Amino acid sequence: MSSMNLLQAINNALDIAMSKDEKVVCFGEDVGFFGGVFRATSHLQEKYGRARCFNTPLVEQGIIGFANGLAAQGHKPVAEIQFGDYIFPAFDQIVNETAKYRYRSGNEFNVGGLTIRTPYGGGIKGGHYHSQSPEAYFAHTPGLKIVVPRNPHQAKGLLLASIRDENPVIFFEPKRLYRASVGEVPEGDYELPIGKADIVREGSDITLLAWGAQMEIISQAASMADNEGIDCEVIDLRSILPWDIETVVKSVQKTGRLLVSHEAPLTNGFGAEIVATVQEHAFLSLESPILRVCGLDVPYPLAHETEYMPDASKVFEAIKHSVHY
Amino acid sequence: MSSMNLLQAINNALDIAMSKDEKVVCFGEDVGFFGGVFRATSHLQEKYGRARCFNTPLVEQGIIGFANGLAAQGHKPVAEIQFGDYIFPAFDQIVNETAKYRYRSGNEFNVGGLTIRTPYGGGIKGGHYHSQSPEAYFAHTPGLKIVVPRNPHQAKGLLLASIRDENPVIFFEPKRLYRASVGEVPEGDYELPIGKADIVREGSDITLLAWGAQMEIISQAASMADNEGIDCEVIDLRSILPWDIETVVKSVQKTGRLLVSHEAPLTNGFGAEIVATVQEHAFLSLESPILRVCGLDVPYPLAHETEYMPDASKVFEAIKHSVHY
Amino acid sequence: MRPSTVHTPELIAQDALHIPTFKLLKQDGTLYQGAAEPEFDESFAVKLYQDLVFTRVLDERMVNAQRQGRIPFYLASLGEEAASVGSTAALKDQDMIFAQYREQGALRFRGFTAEQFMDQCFSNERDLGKGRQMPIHYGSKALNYMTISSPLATQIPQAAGYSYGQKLQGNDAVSICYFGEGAASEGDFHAGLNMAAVLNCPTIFLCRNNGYAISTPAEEQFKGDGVASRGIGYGINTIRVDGNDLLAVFVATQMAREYALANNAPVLIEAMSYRLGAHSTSDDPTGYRSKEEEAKWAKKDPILRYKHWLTQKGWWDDNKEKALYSEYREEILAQMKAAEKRPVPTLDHLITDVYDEPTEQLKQQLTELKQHVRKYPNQYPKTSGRLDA
Amino acid sequence: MRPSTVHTPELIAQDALHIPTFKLLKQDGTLYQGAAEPEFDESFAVKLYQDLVFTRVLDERMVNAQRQGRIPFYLASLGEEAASVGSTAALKDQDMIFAQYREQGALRFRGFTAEQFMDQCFSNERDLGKGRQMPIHYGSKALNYMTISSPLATQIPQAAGYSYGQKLQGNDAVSICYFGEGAASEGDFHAGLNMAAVLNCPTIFLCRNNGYAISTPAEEQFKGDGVASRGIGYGINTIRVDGNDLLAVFVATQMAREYALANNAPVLIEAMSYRLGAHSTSDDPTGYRSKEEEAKWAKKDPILRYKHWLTQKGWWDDNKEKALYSEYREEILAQMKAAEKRPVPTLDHLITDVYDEPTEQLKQQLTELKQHVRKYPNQYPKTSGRLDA
Ligand SMILES: Cc1ncc(C[n+]2csc(CCOP(=O)(O)OP(=O)(O)O)c2C)c(N)n1
Ligand SMILES: Cc1ncc(C[n+]2csc(CCOP(=O)(O)OP(=O)(O)O)c2C)c(N)n1
Ligand SMILES: [Mg+2]
Ligand SMILES: [Mg+2]
Repeated sequence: MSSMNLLQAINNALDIAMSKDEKVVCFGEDVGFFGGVFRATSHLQEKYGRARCFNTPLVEQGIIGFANGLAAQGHKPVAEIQFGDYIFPAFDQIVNETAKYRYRSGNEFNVGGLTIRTPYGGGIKGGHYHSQSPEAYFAHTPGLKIVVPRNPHQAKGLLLASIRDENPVIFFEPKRLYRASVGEVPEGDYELPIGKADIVREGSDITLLAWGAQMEIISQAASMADNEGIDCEVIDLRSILPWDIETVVKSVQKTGRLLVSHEAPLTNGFGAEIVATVQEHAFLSLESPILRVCGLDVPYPLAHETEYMPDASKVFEAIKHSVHY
Repeated sequence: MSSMNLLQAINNALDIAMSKDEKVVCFGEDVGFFGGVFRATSHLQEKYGRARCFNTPLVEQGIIGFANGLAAQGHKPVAEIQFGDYIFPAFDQIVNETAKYRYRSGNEFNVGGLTIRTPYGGGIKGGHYHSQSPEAYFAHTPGLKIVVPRNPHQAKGLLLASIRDENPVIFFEPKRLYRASVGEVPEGDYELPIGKADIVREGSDITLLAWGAQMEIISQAASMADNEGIDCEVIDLRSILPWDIETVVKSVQKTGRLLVSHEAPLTNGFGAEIVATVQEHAFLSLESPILRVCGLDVPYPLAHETEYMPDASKVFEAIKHSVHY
Repeated sequence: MRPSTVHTPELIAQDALHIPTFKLLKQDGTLYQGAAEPEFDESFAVKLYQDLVFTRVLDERMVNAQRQGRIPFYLASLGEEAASVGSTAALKDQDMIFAQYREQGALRFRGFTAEQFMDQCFSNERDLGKGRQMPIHYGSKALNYMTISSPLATQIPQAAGYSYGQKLQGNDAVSICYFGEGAASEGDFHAGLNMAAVLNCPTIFLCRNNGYAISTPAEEQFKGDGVASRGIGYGINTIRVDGNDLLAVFVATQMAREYALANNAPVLIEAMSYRLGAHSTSDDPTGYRSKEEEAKWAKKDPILRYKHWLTQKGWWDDNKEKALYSEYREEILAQMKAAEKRPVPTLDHLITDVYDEPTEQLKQQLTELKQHVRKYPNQYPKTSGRLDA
Repeated sequence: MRPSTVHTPELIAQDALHIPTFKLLKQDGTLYQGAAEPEFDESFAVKLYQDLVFTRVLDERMVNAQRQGRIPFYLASLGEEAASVGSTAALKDQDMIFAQYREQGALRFRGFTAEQFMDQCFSNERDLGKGRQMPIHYGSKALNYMTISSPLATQIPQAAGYSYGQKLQGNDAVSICYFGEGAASEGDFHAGLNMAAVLNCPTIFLCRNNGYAISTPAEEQFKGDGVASRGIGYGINTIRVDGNDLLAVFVATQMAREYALANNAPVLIEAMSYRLGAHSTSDDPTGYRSKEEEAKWAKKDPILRYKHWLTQKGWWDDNKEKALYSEYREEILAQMKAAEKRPVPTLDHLITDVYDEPTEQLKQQLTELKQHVRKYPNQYPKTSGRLDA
């Protein structure tokens, strides 16, 4: 074990993946010599050469188009999109191409080797274009997997699993935690399962569900609730696609209550899907409406970022509301 | 009144909009001389000249980028994307630009004059790329309005309202109904309200909710249910953003049951948002879980299109399931 | 060469660059003066002709099949057969082909059988693509022919990436990417060509400039000297060729392949041709272009031109011609009849290949769907009879 | 001129086109031989210098302010001031400016005040953008300066569309669009230039080629002869200019504007310069480039070059220089202090401008948020005191 921040854990995962499998290739804007604007790919060009870790021109649709081709050829591209906010120019390549490659060809071809890494989320005074949480935009797309880690240990194990998964994975990295989240991380190679939620705290009164950086917030709210005698079960969804319906439904059947929280705007965020599915499968167990504590339905703001955020006090209030319904 | 099919109603709306306001400009791939591959812009170039109705190069991101600029300048562009499936290359221009233009500039600038028209939906043996229903991809984006008409009369009134709305509107046209749906349409100028749902049939046992071409399906299912003594209330949502929460919630408070149906895949479709909101606002009225009858979580298929579709028999079965819960 | 610095302002004119068209064969099958033909042996030369004819017969039959309502859609390559057959013929089998959708000639050259064409067009259980895409969206791993995708130009950066992988792997292989002059307006074109140039990819970009993108003529698509002149802007070696001249296309592509492999660099080829037929069976070109224009181009038929050459070589005659046409007509018709009788893939394939393995949710959705189909078997006649197959 | 047809195959070399660089001023402020300077009167010439200096002082102060933690972010234009001041100076006030983000000089030329710069950078209630974007995302309707957006290159097709609207309206106006050589790799660049050419838009595309896109050097961005050589491929008249030579930039832009208006056609200008400082306050260039390279370019300082010229004209001296620098330093500091004291916009503005009018859902969300802020006022100190303002 060594102590790493989330960026170091990611860098370490990439290093292990590249050292063990020469098919793994990392690229993106500023990813090469410089090691990425967040330095997630530091020293990889030095170690593995320019052919396997390199800068691309500044064109997200090209980065993913190129990655699709490289993956179809049998390589394992790990393509970085510098900020989640800049993934949209690549939307067509991801949604119409990546996601449908295997299906449309009857499995003659596939881009299962592809992993797209991108930092997401707010809380860094980044305004509209350095703060978005775009996971829900992709969650409507069969053929993709979507993974979001909450801390360094999770990040390393989930990223290694994503790179090796036989399907294309979008790996959203909570950039607010890049340096802020530090923890013990095994030095060796390990994988954590994709598609499985993680119950990080057991409880009996209400289930709190989130992913990525928002785990910190709901955990804080759970502590606040604890002080008022409310016993929260806290779940990290980890995978948005496919998502672990079973674990979540079981938890709600036990607690009778569910709160989902994400930073992205409320409307049609992934919270909506969770609510829709859970109310169907746990209808008779529900003691109060499932609540969503999310961003407002506005473009991500700057001056009012604090007010916009689904923070612990908002989650805490919602917990009380649910429990005292 | 005259009898028109849905395409004629759209062509007629464009004609009226262009004749009354010289700021209205129509363009897109094959939109000019030829009048569009579906002929929605037939004769407009003849009538209003090449400057106001023209072909663009084949580049969706450019069409919308150009339209954003033209709208910011004070014109009212009506940009056609040839198929909804090809709107994704323009995703960045729509989600990061169109939607945020007014907000990010503090209302110094806006693209409120913009309307994006695009045919959507399946049932025409079009496979992956001539069948998608992409409305949910946009529904997570504050700043956009999204409108879907169900028949010629609605199409004309809603399109005229969309073109004149002070906000950017994506107008999804159910292409399966282009020629199949024929009805009486007023010849003159009229608008139907954006943001208001339409109760097309009152009922007491269960609320059925859909939009666009899917209205035909749920109406059929309502008739089938009628024969078994189940009295359905049928609502056309018409606007996806903003959507008419009040009308839907009131209906569910009355009937105690809700079924939402759309062609797009189930997961994170707009049905999810409706369910999540309604279960919160009508929790105590709900007598059974809210059901979604949607496409499967696969890319839109061809050989198995019939099986994939949320058809009337599937809706009918779900109605019975809900009522006998 | 211009000086690198100037002190009087001057706009470099939009037409500063003229890219000439490379031609070998005249329409009567004789060579232009100074032109050197490639060294074909008879059997190879005849095979090329056979592939051209197969393509034309296939297109003719399938357009009819669509009119008869037997398939929902078709898209012919009438008038452009030489560009795809001639270019693919200059490649090696290990080279990957990324097609747009009008390159059935290339696929035929690689050995796709009449049966395979039919199985795809009829979306039956033998279609390699498992009936998931519209007719003409062919693909074959065995033949290194990437499955076609409808969204235009997406294959352009993909071809760059694919060839980068071929290079990493040290294969003696390139990728070729076909696209129309319309598709060349997409952002993905810019992305793909620039990336291939700067990342040193052995990719051949072959633009079929057939004058139209559906109804939009090339003059409303771009203003410059076609697509070729853009190559230089990316630092890509470029050649424009008469797309109706199979020999010229072959030579240009052979040269491009050699250059690409030797230098790890892309090459851009613009093949000038004309879409003689409708865009697809959904289109009617009488609405947007003149009969005269069509007639002018009909005279430049690439198949006829090649046939004249072949005949002058003494490798072809009228008897062979007749026999070939009837052989292909019969074969295609027979295969069509067989293909349309074959059932669609079983319902299980509605959910396979979304992922490498179906997820729990998908299995659940399939189970529910099967229950429903059992309840309403008449509504799902194509699959209800074989639910447990 | 080449023949239009050739019969021997030849790849047109990637470097077939060389676009020279137009220069007027040497670094010592004298003109190159044969160079003709534009006719500036003294007050105009001095105004330009003032705007250059203002921009430099602003950048210097704000980089410091960011270091002191007073603002979260800043992005300087050090070394590139002449390209934006010189080009905008050649336009008319009614011309629309689409900037990337490093063109504060252009905005200053149009009359944006120190106060306005500060209000934007401090996201306070007087910011025209209502505190919604990061520092440097300026915009002003009054000054025809489109609000800046972070996603790169999106403004390129927008500028084409905007100028198309200007043309329809019959205004004597063009749009200018600034972008970096990095942004020129985006698909939107291709879209915007091609559309402007074929739809006859009076747009000036001005690429600031400053050698880097963050850490990525231009050699890893493209392989051709810079960005200028692409213009010809679109059929766009093109000029390359020394971006550190204000006079040359002015003349080139003036010429471009005239051509664009007279012909309803776009012009591409590539201004060659160098980003002397870090990409932004989040960046440290020592990780990816050498001090020597920076020093080489520091010697080509565009402000100094212009000052030499101005001095030689007899329009500038050391006293004026000193006075100007201290005037701007004081003004900016004073405005900074004032701006950082101003409150952020009231909470209501969290939901205004999403639509022309807030929707019911948004009003509901705001109401709930206000209730929450009232309950936890200390957690939202910037807005809780003025909830009912
Ligand atoms: C992204 C995208 N936009 C639009 C279409 C619809 N479409 C199909 S073919 C076509 C014209 C293509 O023209 P070109 O590239 O010149 O090829 P050609 O048909 O002439 O061979 C269009 C607009 C599409 N398939 N994909
Ligand atoms: C679509 C998009 N991708 C990535 C970024 C992140 N980014 C901001 S500036 C920049 C480099 C831009 O370089 P260039 O266009 O040359 O302009 P310069 O900074 O040199 O003035 C990058 C990659 C962005 N803002 N937008
Ligand atoms: Mg074409
Ligand atoms: Mg740059």
